[in-house]
Amino acid sequence: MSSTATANESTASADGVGAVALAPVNARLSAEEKIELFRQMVRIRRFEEFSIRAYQQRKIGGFCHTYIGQEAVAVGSISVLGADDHIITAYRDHGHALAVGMTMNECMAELYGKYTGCSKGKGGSMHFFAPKRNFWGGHGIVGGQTPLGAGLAFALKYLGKSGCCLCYLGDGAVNQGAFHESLNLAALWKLPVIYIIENNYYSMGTSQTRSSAGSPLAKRAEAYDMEWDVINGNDLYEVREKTEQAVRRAHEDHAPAILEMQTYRFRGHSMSDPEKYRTKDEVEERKQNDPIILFRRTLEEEGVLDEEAAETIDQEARAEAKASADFADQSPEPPAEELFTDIYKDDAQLRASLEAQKQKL
Amino acid sequence: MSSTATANESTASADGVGAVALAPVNARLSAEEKIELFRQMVRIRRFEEFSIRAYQQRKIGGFCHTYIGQEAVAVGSISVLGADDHIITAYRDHGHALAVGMTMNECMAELYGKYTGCSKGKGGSMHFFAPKRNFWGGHGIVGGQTPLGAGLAFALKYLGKSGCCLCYLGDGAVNQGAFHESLNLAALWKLPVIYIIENNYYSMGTSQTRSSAGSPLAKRAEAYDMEWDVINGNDLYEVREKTEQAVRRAHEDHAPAILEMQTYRFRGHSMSDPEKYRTKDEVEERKQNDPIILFRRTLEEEGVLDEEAAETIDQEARAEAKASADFADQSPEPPAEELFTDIYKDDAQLRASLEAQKQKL
Amino acid sequence: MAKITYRKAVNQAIAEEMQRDDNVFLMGEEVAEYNGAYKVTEGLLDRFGAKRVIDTPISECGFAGLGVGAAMYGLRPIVEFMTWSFSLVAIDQIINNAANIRYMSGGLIHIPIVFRGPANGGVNVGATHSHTPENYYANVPGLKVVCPATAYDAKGMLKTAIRDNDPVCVMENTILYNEEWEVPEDEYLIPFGQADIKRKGTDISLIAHGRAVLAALEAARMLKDEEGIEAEVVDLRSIRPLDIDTIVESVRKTGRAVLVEENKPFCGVDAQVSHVIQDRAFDYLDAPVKRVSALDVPQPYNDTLEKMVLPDAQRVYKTCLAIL
Amino acid sequence: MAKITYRKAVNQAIAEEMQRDDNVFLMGEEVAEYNGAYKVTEGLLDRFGAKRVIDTPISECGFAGLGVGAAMYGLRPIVEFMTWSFSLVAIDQIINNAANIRYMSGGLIHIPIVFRGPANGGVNVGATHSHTPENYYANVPGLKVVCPATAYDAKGMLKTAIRDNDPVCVMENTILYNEEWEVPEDEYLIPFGQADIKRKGTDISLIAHGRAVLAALEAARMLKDEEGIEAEVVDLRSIRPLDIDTIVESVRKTGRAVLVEENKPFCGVDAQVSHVIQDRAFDYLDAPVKRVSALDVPQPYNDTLEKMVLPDAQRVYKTCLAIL
Ligand SMILES: Cc1ncc(C[n+]2csc(CCOP(=O)(O)OP(=O)(O)O)c2C)c(N)n1
Ligand SMILES: Cc1ncc(C[n+]2csc(CCOP(=O)(O)OP(=O)(O)O)c2C)c(N)n1
Ligand SMILES: [Mg+2]
Ligand SMILES: [Mg+2]
Repeated sequence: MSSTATANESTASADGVGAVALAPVNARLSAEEKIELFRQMVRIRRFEEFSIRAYQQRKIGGFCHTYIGQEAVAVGSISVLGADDHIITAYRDHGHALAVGMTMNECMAELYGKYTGCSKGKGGSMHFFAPKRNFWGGHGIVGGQTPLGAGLAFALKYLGKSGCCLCYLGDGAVNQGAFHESLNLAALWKLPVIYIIENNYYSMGTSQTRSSAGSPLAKRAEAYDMEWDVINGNDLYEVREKTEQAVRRAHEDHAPAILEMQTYRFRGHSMSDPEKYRTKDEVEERKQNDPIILFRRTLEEEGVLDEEAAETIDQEARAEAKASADFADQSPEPPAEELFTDIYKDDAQLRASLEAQKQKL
Repeated sequence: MSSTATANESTASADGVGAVALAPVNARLSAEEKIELFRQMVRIRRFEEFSIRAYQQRKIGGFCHTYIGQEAVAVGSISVLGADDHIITAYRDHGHALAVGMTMNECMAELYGKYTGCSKGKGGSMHFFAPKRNFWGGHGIVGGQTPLGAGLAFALKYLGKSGCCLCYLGDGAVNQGAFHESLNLAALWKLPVIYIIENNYYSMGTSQTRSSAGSPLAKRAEAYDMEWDVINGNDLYEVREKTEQAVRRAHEDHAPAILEMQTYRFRGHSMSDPEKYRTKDEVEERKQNDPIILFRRTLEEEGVLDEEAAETIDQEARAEAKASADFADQSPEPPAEELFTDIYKDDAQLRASLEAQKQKL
Repeated sequence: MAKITYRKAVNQAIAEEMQRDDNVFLMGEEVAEYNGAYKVTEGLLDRFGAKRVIDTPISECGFAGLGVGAAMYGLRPIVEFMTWSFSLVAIDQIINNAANIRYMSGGLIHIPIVFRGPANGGVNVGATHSHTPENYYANVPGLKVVCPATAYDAKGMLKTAIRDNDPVCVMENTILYNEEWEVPEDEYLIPFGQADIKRKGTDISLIAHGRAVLAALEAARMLKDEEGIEAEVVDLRSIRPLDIDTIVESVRKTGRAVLVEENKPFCGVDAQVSHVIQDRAFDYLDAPVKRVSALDVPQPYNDTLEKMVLPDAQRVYKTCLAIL
Repeated sequence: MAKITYRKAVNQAIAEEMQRDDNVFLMGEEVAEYNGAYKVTEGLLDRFGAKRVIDTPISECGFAGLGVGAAMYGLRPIVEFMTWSFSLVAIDQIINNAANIRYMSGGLIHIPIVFRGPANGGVNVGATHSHTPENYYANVPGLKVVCPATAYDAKGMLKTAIRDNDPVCVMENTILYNEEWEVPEDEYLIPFGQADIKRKGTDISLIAHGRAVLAALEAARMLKDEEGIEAEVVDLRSIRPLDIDTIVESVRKTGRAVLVEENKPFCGVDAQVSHVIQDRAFDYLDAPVKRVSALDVPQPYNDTLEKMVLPDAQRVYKTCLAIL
């Protein structure tokens, strides 16, 4: 068997500053870098809170899935990547988008469906993209991004680059056939793709145990002789350490892997979720492991962060989020002709029919 | 882990009459029953040889996938089933059809596309059905039958029957997403379905190692905490013993399982296969394990069968196959109106449009 | 007659048929404990229990196929797709298994299964979540496809679908779920293949299905109010079988037809309807058959743009005027 | 000019484009060591090596999606489906990922990928293996779909497809693989959206795509020989984009149209073509547009029956006479 860890064998220590903090990938972080990681998590949290508010104000429509509670996964894993590493995820994509460096403005504007959004308002919450930042979406169909992730890894290897692809999916998504086909392809062809299962224990209202036979979920890798690991997804240091190990194997040996990051979503699945499938107590208990609070405590214990600095970061994040909401609010709607653009790259022969439609509007 | 065996841990003994012969399910067989099992394998072999001949004479068209070399799998596994047990398989279905008791005539006539065929000539080689014999096809899309098998098992359990479903698939089919979705559903809901992977080591021209990461293939069950086993699929006694165990668990606990039966296909994938992907030597070597020869030797050693009796069985099977080819040859084509029947069961409103089409012919 | 929502009508149809026949069961993502992603199946778990109201993993291919297998054996599954957009990962099971097995078995097997769920745009969820694949499924001999536009039709047709012995695809609409219509308390069934004339008229035929029927009705009101034109509104209701006679009769009477659908236009349902009309009412047509379909673009997220994509009364109205 | 088979033409197109651009690679079941299930890719593994000619597991959804991912990053994959029937398990990747991502990213990404393989009946393989889903894919904004009928068109259009920067579905035909046509030695490309008039005529327009073009040509010969009627045969070649101008021009000239396709009729490609004709040539039509499609039944295995399902020259001929 090729697993690097077994179920529940978490390396996170109880007191916050454990062995993982000392792993080279964490030990070599400067104080500024640590604070920056903290800031990123806070920025995601505040961004999401403003997106909820805007949704309640009916400025955002459709579906809006927030990342609150899972921040350490995206921030931690993406923080260990290099220039040739790539990211792709599902529809719960705001956190990853901010973690790769997309601005709050372009993200919030996209939620508002505005022309200044990252997809000109044509993609929406579930479909963010930023290829320049190695971020390939934002995918609405559960599991549908998993072969794409393998494809990005394939391309990297084909072109002789040393990068890899992190492909995120939910705990519910592991039961899509596409994922298993991808696992087999990745293992068979040795593609440098790392599947990160963000196990927040629910797919909408269905708990992990009601949707998936067998646990941990990462064990699904074993059939394909693929490496796997189970990680405390609320512990930023642990996320970094384990991701960095997997990324190194991917760079050196093109080795694929599954990393299961155990975390929790504090809010409903999307905005209209009455959350009857779990108790308030359960949520409150899990909030004890709020990744932001945990990391703040760690940094405070390390003497890197004090209350005042943390407060400032928080205020700045709020202000930035608020400003992004204002930006989105004031941004223009996409013009009607945007309906007919970006369907094809080479559309010489199709222009006429698109023009004809435009005339009729 | 819940596996009941691990890779290569085969219980078949080298000298043919091993421990498995003594397993109750085999020990309780009468001489007549043993001879009957032998006869079934021989009948499949001869049927297939006549189907090849008819194909070469261009009396059969399309695809024709023969079961030669794999006879012990279908005959052995189906022979342990009871009245409430069901069978479903892929397109390589002639062996299963004969093993469930379909007549050579209705099978051969179907290959000829004749009206007397089991599907009136409308299904063809890949799409045999005999629901009265608990045989649910014959399915052309690789892996497509695997959720159906789970559905049959679901129905049995829903209706409080104590039966189970044997669902066969090839070694290449394990890489279809449908199969993995089915495994999870079967394990999660405890459905009495037994997936039998007929590992003949090739999917068309692709060897197992070129199409599947990880081995044995049955290990794919493990992620779902499902039972699995690897079996010498050329040893009829072993097939019976291991299938019977799994069937018993399915009957008693609704337990699903994967049984990987390792066997070999002696002929090409279908009729037009140049077989450049394997050497003649490899095929010759594998023919040493011809399930029919092996079982004949076993029965001879047991004193159940002698050369004369075996010869007679063979001659009878040839004669039956020859007669089925004659039957098929002389059978009528389906009449043109068969084009428009069997599309719907309730087709009152659709009759008019079907009639209109018929008029135009 | 009491008014109930489309949502409630679907719920009643399922409950009544489950009550009537123990072999009917419901399966899909979030249909049980969550009461349905759109609350359509509210209360069914409580009433019928977990054996018959079943939450599935996110495995559309797997559970759609499982339903087909169970139906082969005689159960009568209702398989819910949270939306029909997600049926694309299960389409092979619907086409090759549900639709083909009867034919390929020479009639030995039949598959009494219902696939249902909403299929619509208009709710700002973007291109992946806004498919209306009625044309895909109606293309397939072996399937039946219905797109009820009102609570009354939804209830009567879904009940028919559940009792039907062939695979039926029932396409609902998340926007319509909240709309109310009169629905009788007594049991009724609506046979397939019968279009419904939702408004009588003499000057032009508006032929529509699904939510587009509402746009057609609104356009008919505008035509009457502003131009004194009497439009007839034909609601197809059932796509396959298609009620060709009612369509043709209406167009022969009015001489003009505008087809309205939320389906994408290229090879959409109304391409077929248009062909049928010009074929069967050629000598009666005073103008070409016109179509108001969804625009031939992927569904945009922005709601202003998306509103332009879907047919509305204004576009229908203008199209009518162009051929009157 | 030398004659080569359709098979060879496809092979040459792939080889030439792989030679020209290192980012082009080929992937599919049995395409490499086996030289292709239909021997279309013969010799490519030897010539280009295992890095660029890749045998896949039987995981259409997986490798189609993998191709899309690689194309996002700039590679130019040619994904072979052993037949298009098997694309049904991959259709979500083609529609939601290949076709939609460009739009949903506001144009940041493009997907230069080719999906190709045969799509046809007529070879006695039954209902599961005889799908012709050109209407499904042509329904989707974001995709391009071509159905070449000759070796010449196959080569020129496949080369265009490989150089195109959007996803293109190329539908070939296992029966045509063995047919020979003249193909120039010099390089040529055939742009999409240009129908080809395969026979000039004045009395009636036969409009076809794929192998149905041959039935149309044969019917045209019969019409000439037996009735002295000059039929024009328009080969659509490209389904999306559709060359509406050429279609309409031909029908305006002849006043009559018979549409021929192996596609199933309900919402098939020719439903769309029929609609376009009556819309754009309404005043020129002397008779309704008629269609000769595959019969609206699942594909039967028996070859006599299957021959009746597919359009043939006789059926086209009779249909023409009925409106002449
Ligand atoms: C194929 C498909 N089926 C269903 C849906 C509807 N849906 C959207 S999110 C979701 C739950 C996914 O849960 P999980 O994978 O755990 O991700 P999480 O929401 O927890 O991040 C479902 C069922 C979908 N988008 N795609
Ligand atoms: C989804 C799908 N893809 C491809 C095919 C074409 N095909 C038919 S059989 C086959 C090989 C299957 O191999 P395996 O599962 O090992 O079964 P075996 O032929 O050895 O019995 C392939 C690729 C198909 N029928 N369905
Ligand atoms: Mg989850
Ligand atoms: Mg095999």
